[in-house]
Amino acid sequence: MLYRENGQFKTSYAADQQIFPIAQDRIGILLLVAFAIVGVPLLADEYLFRAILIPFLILSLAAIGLNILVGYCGQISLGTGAFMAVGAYAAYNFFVRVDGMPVIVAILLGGVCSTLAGVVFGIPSLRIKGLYLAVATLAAQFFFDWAFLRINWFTNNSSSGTVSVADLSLFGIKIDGPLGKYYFCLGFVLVFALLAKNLVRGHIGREWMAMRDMDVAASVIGIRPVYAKLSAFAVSSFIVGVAGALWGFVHLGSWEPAAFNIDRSFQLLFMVIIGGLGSIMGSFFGAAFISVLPIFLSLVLPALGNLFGVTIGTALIAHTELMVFGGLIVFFLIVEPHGLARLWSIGKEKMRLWPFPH
Amino acid sequence: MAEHSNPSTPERGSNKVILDVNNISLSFGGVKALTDISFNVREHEIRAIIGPNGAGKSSMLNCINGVYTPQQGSITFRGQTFSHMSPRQVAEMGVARTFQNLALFKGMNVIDNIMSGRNLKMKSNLFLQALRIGPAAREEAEHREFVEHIIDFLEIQAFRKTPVGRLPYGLQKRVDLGRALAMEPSVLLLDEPMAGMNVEEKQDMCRFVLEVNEEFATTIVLIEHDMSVVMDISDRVVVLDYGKKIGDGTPDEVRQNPEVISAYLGTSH
Amino acid sequence: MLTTFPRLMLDHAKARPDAAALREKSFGIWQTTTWAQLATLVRHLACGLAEAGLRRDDHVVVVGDNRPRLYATMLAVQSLGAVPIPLYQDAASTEFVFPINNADVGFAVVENQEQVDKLLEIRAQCPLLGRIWFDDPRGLRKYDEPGLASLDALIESGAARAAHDPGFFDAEVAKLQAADVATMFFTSGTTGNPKGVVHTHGSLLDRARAGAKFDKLTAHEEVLAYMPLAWVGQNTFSYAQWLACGYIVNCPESAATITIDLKEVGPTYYFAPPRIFEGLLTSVMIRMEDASRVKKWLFHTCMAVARRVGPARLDGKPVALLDRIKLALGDWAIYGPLRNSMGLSRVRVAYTAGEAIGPDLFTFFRSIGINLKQLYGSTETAVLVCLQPDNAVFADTVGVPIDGVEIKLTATGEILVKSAGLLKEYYKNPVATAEVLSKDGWYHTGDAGFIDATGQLKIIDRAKDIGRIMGGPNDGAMFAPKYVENKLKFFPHIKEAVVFGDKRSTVCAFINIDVEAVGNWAERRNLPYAGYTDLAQKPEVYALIRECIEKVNADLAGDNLLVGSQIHRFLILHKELDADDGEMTRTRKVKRGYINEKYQVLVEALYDGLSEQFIATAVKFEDGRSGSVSATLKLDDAKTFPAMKKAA
Amino acid sequence: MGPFLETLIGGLMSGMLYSLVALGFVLIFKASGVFNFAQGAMVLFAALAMARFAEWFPALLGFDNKVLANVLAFVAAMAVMVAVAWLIERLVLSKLVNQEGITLLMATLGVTYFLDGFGQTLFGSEIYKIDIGLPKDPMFLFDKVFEGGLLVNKEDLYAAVIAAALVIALSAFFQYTSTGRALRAVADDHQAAQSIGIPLNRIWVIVWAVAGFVALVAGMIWGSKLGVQFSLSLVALKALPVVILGGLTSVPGAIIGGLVIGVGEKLSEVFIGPMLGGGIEIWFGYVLVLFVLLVRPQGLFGEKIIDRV
Repeated sequence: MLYRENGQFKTSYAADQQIFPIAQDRIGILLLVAFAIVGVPLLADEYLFRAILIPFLILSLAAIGLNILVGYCGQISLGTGAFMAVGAYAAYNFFVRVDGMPVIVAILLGGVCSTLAGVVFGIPSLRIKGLYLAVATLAAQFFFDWAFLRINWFTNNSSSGTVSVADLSLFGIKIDGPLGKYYFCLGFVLVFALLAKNLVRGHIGREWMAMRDMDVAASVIGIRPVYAKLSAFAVSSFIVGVAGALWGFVHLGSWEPAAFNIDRSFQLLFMVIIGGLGSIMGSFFGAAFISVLPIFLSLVLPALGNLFGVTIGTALIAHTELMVFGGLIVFFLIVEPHGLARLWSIGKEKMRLWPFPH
Repeated sequence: MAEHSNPSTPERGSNKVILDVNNISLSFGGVKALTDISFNVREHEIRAIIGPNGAGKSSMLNCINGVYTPQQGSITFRGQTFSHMSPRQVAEMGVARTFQNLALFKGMNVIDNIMSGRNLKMKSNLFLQALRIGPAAREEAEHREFVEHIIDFLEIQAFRKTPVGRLPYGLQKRVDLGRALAMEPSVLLLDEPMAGMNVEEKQDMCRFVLEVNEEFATTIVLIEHDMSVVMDISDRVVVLDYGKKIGDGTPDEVRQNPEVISAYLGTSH
Repeated sequence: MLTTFPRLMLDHAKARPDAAALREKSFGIWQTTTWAQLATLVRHLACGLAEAGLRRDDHVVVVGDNRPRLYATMLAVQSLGAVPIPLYQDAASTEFVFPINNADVGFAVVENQEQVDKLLEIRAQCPLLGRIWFDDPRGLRKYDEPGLASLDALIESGAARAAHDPGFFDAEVAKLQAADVATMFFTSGTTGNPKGVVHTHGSLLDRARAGAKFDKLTAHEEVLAYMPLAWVGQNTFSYAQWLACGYIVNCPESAATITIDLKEVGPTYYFAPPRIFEGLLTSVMIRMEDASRVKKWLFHTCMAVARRVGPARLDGKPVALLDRIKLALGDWAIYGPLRNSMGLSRVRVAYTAGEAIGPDLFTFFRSIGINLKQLYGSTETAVLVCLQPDNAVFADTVGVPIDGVEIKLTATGEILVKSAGLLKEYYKNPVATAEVLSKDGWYHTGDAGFIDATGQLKIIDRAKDIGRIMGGPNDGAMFAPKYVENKLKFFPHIKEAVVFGDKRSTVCAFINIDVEAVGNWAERRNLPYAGYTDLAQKPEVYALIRECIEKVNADLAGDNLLVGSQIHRFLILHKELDADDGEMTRTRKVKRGYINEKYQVLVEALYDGLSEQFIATAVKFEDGRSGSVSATLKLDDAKTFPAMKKAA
Repeated sequence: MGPFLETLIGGLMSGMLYSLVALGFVLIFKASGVFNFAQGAMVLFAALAMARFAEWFPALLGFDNKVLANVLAFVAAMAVMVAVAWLIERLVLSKLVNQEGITLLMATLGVTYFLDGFGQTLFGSEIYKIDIGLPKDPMFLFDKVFEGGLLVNKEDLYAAVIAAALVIALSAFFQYTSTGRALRAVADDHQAAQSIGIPLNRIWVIVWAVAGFVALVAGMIWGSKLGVQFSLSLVALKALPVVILGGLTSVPGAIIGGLVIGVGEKLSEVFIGPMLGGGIEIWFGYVLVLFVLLVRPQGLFGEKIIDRV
């Protein structure tokens, strides 16, 4: 309905291959980014930043990372939390042990360590497929849970096992207020989203998808499974690691291994599946859905209770949340197994064909 | 068209052997798929492998391009002899193939499927790709142009951005061929390129195969069920039956071969 | 100001060397040829042709779809003072024989293998045809016929010649005069051999400029060239006016992708015969059929508003505020998207011509804000004779005479035209020339019509087709078959119609139903059918068509002149009329006489009042095979009305 | 010597319980190709049901007979579990046929969340006891054989025995009943099974019911051992490596895998753990599996995966 594509012809391949070939889409995305940079700070209050926006951004980043592995390369991983943890703890150690270490560098180095871990635990994927691999990745989850709990070196021998970072700053500017943190995360997310998109639409992305869709055919056209899969693990866990570092440094400030336990892994997997496998945009949708839903429920359920004059105990709320959450997940998988991204693209097609049927 | 693309024009099938299969035997856990198969392929010829279902035709191709490793035997390609090669090595030596039951990348559109055939030729590293600057961007554009030539050649311009899953079967077969052509192969293995096609689709595919063979001087090894097609376009034919070679020669010779007749021509069709 | 096509091209190349002249969708993107590049290309082609021995006043046939290098070839040929003859690329090879021999053609430049094959087929019959060049070498590398070469080879040799003889090309172009012959079009006449219509640079440019001035065309127009260059209409819009205005001509990728390409380009200046617009409308309607209820409702409500006030708005007439708001909403919800989906949202001026267009069809496009207008002209008059000005557009007129045109009507109502854009002559055919060109420079169009109250020209029919009813109640009444046929064809369910009645007491008609439209209609009534012939003979369909015919009759009864042309009996043909079977011209005009002979039995059966009649006909299929279609056709009567005196 | 044997036996016995849960996974995966992550939640759910019923019935019906209470509770819980299993099959999985493995996995994860919430909403989220009269006192074996004998926890012993009995029973059920044969047919080839007139849906419901039953027994035993609480649902995570080690589709695999990992855990914890700072049994099973898979990608007893072109 909103699309006017006449005259939008392409006279070069570069123009034809850009991320948003349609002008209306480019405008839309620019407006969105502009809103995120200018609009949101004007509207959001502290709670919104701390409880929703910042977690959403960081989890989107992690989801993008996971989506590269699961959605694009077709390698199931249940160990994402662990790689976030590696990122967080590695960054922490660089940060506290090397004095004068800039935050960004520390975070990126965290990502690098996570990459290494990812590659090591990705090696089995060369022989193992599907559910077997999924369970194998749990090994990483439990191993790192344990390691960061029991091996004090990682926690800089902090007595409580809890680690914390303070006074983050970027080029001398302090990142303490929620707004600063928001921008910090937003920056990371935008940059990495772009880089990730470039990768998946480049030839490495095609190699990943080829492995995912038909690995024999892929090898016959000369794609090396080793390289394709491990590079996916590497890129994926790098991004995930960075997200982990952000989660620790920016969102939590002080944390313990439980922050990255298996539930986190599942949560992220939900995000990519409900958001849409093999879609960068889907990662954002999924993150929004999964991270906002519980908050939404925790707000709505008591209200509902009061409506019927019942005061709902916190325990009951917690349980109802679990139920509704689980129920919605199932419902979603049944109605749209391909996730929100699919719904989005269908909607877009409808708009382009309007008023004709899809 | 027909009279100009006569398969047995003199310069075809110059007697130089490009691919030589020596005593290949292959079995899956006791089940013998191929027994002591030998045949050769000459530069620029169209070589057909025929045989009833389960004769081991596809297995033969899988051995040639390294998907399966035969227990015995070796394959000589351009004078180099190998007893085992990884599919990657085979691809690098310029052998491409299409698949009997479509093996397209369902999640991608036509362009990307064919583009994926160019991956061996795309060199820019991860970082350049992530930033999509300089060489990476240039590379994408250059190879896209090459791919567009294939799309043009296969006459699928109207579908270049359609997800392959949505294409009719006949067109998917073309894309499959396109992906193989994108590798600029010197030897092209076709696994039943015309299976399950209607008459026009078969004619088109025949045309493409012949044109590939002529325009790009590509050597073609083809498995096909449709005898008329095989006898029409191939220079020499190998006949397999239960994993054994029972005939080898020009279409006419094979037609005469009594063993072949009883095993194949007589029974099927 | 007198000039020539090549000189115009060079002027553009000098004035705006890097501006786009031509675009072609090939290999997935719109490959651009700038004026400078075009100039070089033409220079090399011309030198190459000269090398090959092309001399002034020689003829060269150009056959193929719209391809930049074929455009360049036309220019190159003209640069040398020789004459390009564009031929229909979809014609059968035998149809090439006459033009080639008639014009003593020695050289041909064609698009691809298909055309080469056709020319090679007829080479024996065309001894003079010595050299053939092809644009696309696909599939031709094994051809070794003498004189056959690729355009690249020609350009190469030309480049060489241009290198060591740089002055040559410019000298040749300088020699060229506006009065020199520019192009020759072969009109597929309804009878006999085609005639070569000879046009000079002056004549074509005179009209091109007049038209451009009339519609204030600029160098920024975008045009999509998808009709054959052999058709004078396309030639005017994408060649003559292209060079006159220096705008951009876009060539589609292939026949299969035209709709996509049209959407991408979004032309600003658009020209198509009615049937193209008909096709667009039909597909819109059919696609809306399976839209959701809400969308359907929205569509029909918006279209109702549009039909009511849309054209008024387009004509700049005052529209009530409420309606303006409705239109704005409709534009956002429906009209805009529709224009976009048809690829017409950037259109500033659109023309239709060639045959009469149905009022509903015409108003549909105007109502959704597409400035569709009608024009009157022919090959002999270089198309642009009468055009409808913006804000004065009617479905049943064809516009006012534009700059440099004089019009007068003979006693019999035939339209005579005088302008600088008239043909020079029919090639090697002084007799025919004399028939149409009077000493004092009037061209006899052969069309009957009159200037109506609005001062616009109105066409009734071909003058020679106008007949008389003899005997019966309307003895001596005027019989205007084309006029009636058009009225019939305006119904979406009727694709073609042929009416007979000259020198007879009553009028009878052959009908071709529109398979797509009627098929759809049948499906919605879940009426099973197997192909055209079966569908055509369904009693329900007969009833449907009878309704249409009776509407037309009622309409005719209202017109004193034509009351006698009402249709008494009709039948629906068992096959679709087809140019390949010689029943129509390439421009899809029915050959009434030929059909009359071919289907004599049916005509007689109609007049003998039979209720059915068996007929078997030979047909040619697309792939050239021929077979026969036979059926027993129902013959049916239609209600006619007494003349009703119109309130004066 | 003694400590080693004690650990070994302890390992074997807890391994037996792992196999019991693992069995639940295998059954369902074999028959319907679903990797049922909700098995753990079902265990918790069953245990909660059993524990609470055993409290409620005496109160409601006013009797005071532990055995009767337990029997009634068990039967009631069984009924509940069958219902739950049936609902899961009907409402969730039958709607997801022909979806990819990962989608199904996620669906069962969703079910897990739901059951955890639902169970605790119905039965409360305190820590409850299941007392089926397993003796808590330790006993000494082979005190003849060597000094002081081996200290063995009787409860574990009984538990192991029950588990073993159940495993045998199930194997028998698969081998000798017609339903069992049908099940195996379905497991081997859905189409074929359907074509010879085996009603897939019914089979699947049965399988889920059996899985529910297994979950109940496991829940009962673990419950009486550790007390019934949320953490019980984590036994699923314990059982995962077992399943994979044994090979997703193999019943004996599940049993042997269970024993191997049970023993491995205990031994590693006792003899290697201290060097690494303890608590390594959390990951030992997984890392072990990882290495096994590198050698046998389909697990110890799983069917080999050959992909044809």
